[in-house]
Amino acid sequence: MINKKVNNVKEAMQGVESGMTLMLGGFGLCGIPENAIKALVEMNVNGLTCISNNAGVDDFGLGMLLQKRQIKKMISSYVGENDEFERQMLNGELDVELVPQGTLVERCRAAQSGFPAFFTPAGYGTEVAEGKETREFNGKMYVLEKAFEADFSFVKAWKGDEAGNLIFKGTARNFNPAMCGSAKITVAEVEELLPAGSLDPNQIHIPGIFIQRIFQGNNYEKRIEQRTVRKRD
Amino acid sequence: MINKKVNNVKEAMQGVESGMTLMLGGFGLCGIPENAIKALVEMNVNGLTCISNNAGVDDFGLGMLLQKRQIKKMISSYVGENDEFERQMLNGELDVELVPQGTLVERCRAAQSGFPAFFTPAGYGTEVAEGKETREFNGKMYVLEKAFEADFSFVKAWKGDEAGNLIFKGTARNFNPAMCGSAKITVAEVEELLPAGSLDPNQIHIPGIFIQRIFQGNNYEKRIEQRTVRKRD
Amino acid sequence: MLDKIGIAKRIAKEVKDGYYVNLGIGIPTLVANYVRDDIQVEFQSENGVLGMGPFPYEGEEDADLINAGKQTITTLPGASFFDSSLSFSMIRGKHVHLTILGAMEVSEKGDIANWKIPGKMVKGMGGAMDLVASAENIIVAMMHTNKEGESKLLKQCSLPLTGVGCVKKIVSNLAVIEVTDKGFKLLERAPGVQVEDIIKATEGTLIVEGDIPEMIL
Amino acid sequence: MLDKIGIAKRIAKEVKDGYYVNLGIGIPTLVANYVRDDIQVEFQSENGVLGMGPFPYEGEEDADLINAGKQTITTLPGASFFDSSLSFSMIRGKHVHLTILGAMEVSEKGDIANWKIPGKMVKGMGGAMDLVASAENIIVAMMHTNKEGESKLLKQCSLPLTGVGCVKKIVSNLAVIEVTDKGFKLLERAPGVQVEDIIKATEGTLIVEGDIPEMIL
Repeated sequence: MINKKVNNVKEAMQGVESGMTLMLGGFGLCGIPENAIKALVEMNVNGLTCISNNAGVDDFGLGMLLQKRQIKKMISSYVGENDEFERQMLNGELDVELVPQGTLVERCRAAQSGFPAFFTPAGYGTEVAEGKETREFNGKMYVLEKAFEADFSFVKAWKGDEAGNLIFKGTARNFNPAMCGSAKITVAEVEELLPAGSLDPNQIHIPGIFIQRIFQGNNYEKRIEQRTVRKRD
Repeated sequence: MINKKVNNVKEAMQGVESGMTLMLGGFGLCGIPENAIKALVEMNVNGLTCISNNAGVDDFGLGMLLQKRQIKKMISSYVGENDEFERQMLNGELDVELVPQGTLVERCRAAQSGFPAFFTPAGYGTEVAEGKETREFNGKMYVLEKAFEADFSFVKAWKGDEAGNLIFKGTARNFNPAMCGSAKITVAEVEELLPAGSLDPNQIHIPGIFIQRIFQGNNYEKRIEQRTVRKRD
Repeated sequence: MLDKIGIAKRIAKEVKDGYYVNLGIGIPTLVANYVRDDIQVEFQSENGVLGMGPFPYEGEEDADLINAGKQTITTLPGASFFDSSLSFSMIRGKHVHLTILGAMEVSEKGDIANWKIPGKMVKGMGGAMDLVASAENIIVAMMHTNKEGESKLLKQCSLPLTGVGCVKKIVSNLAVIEVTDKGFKLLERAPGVQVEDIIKATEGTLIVEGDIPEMIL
Repeated sequence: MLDKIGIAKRIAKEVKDGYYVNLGIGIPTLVANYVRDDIQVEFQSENGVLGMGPFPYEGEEDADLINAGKQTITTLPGASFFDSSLSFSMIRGKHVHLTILGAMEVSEKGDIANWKIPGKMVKGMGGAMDLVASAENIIVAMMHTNKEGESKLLKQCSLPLTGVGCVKKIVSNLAVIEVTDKGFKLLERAPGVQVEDIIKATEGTLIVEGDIPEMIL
């Protein structure tokens, strides 16, 4: 077993610098690396390029980094929940690359998997395809998309072990698995960090080989964006 | 829940015809769809193109179809365990396309995932790349490989439910997940078929959406090719 | 004229036995409430769940269990969770049979625009570009006109596109319309709506052939 | 001169702390037995397991638990199973640090041939083409000459290639050799083997600089 455990978020963030490209897991506020994001705020690194499906809300998730103007460029698929984001973007203060969600995750997976590029139908005939190679296969048009290149990847899992193996919970899985091993260094934070051998090898979602550092996160807030309920009959 | 259960292997094989292209899961004899293969032997369909990592051994797995000359073409990565295969191939009786293992699985996954083509480094500079487009990305050379097209996919899982959800066991997982939903019709056979709701939604390896038919297999032999053991001290 | 619930009810009739369905944010989400309960259907949400059930009872919300609209949800027996990569394999690989989504504009060629108003509003495309580029069957749920009373069914979209030539059917507050090679084809009128009202509210080519029945909800 | 176990022992010294290692069929499989036990190493097999342990005790074999050589195996704490797709993500994505495999021929440019003898033998490349196209660090375990006494370290491979310019190091029964821009560079002699023996058994350019130490096992 190769031990990936680090003692705390501070150790886990070693080497993160201004100007870097970061991947951050999560969908909306679900499954985001809360501890890593708070550490980025405290470290005050700036000029960051962030690859993340969403940009948080104004006072939580990546929104906290936006408030402090730490982000130079966002690469996302949907940013509709964040007023400060929209303001910075429309004013030209923030560089934004909007990417179809399926393309976004596959560009992460391509980086994880050693594929430099792939053809996908998403975005053909739209401004997303502008300047990109397009090609017909079996009578349908496709766009050539490339793997991301990132310095750090921050992911959040439910359970993990010291070997770096991860298990996610429910829809908090989302982008996290595809961002494991898709940057030079992948940092995983988990709600529960266990000794190696505690997890069933058959039920591990992401093997530890994709993870360089794992730590026990704390104080998870797990905010709900749209609390929708039904009344009991 | 959309019910995918069929009553037996005969129902599951409905529509399989001579001349079709089939995908078959398994690595060596581990995790192969034993019931479906036996049914193909009994149905006596021929002129088949089979996409499978290996070709079985002379008297088990796909070797049984080779003995009866039911296979016209094999698309595999390694066929070293099958004398009859080698004989037919060297005599020109069998058409063979050898594909690097990682490319083989990704061509299945591409079909499953709606990607028509992808660039991979495997096989560059070898006869595998002959006649294919090659291209440089970041100073390294890659080969353009295409998604497979198949009529039926036969996979074997450990546990499944009536909704078609699958869980594999150990290294019997191998090619099976990438072959789910990569043909027009995917048939899953399982050691244990359970009612919907019996499996933890968080631990399902392949969701039922990729499966058209599922049945309870029987009489699994699970032959071991290389029984290697150590003595107790 | 239909309200949002009426539109959802009418679209629910398009959901057939054995369908896997992806529902967009807004009106499409309501469709799940009105699907016949004697057919087998599963709802997929692109953030990673298949087999979605109704919203949770108060107090039973789970922050780790949401749909693509970020709403708390529940799951039904046979449900599964998966990552975004496999989720878009379902979508791109045509395993999802029907996609229902909203739009700001649709053209008579089936182009759709729903993610950006240059200089004004940029929400992003989310999963919509993958969905419309892949689904065999795409139904748009929308109001026939915008707040200014201008038609949203156009000869050509003025806003940046989400996808080209992909929309098959539109269910609006006024009508059910099929997108054909020759333009919009009127199939049904909403209760109390006259064909003339629909013609007036449609900027794109509208084909009206024979008697147009009132829709049954 | 080394036997197979000797070659495995020498290669085991190349395995460093923190390495994920993929072992090919044959001699490479033996390497696992000789790795120092004071370093952290995990063995990956491309059929879908990370954290392989020793062979099982008699009677404890599991048909659903094999390595890429189809041998029954066990797993160690921290092990994981995965499908072939994710397995080759590990390999292609350079997450596996060291690949050890056999060869029929290696050229002085680092080309390798190990999957086919036209008209005679065709086993297939298995995962070898993915491995050699991706791994940063590739060590070949092989006999220096074939049964006819002909060199397998050549100016140019005569057999169909598995990969080009990828082999970094060769450990044979006679020597440890590094593949450099200028050709094969002799690093170590096997016990009892003279430099002249190695020169004679090597068809490709062999660089011999200074004193060549005998290898320590």
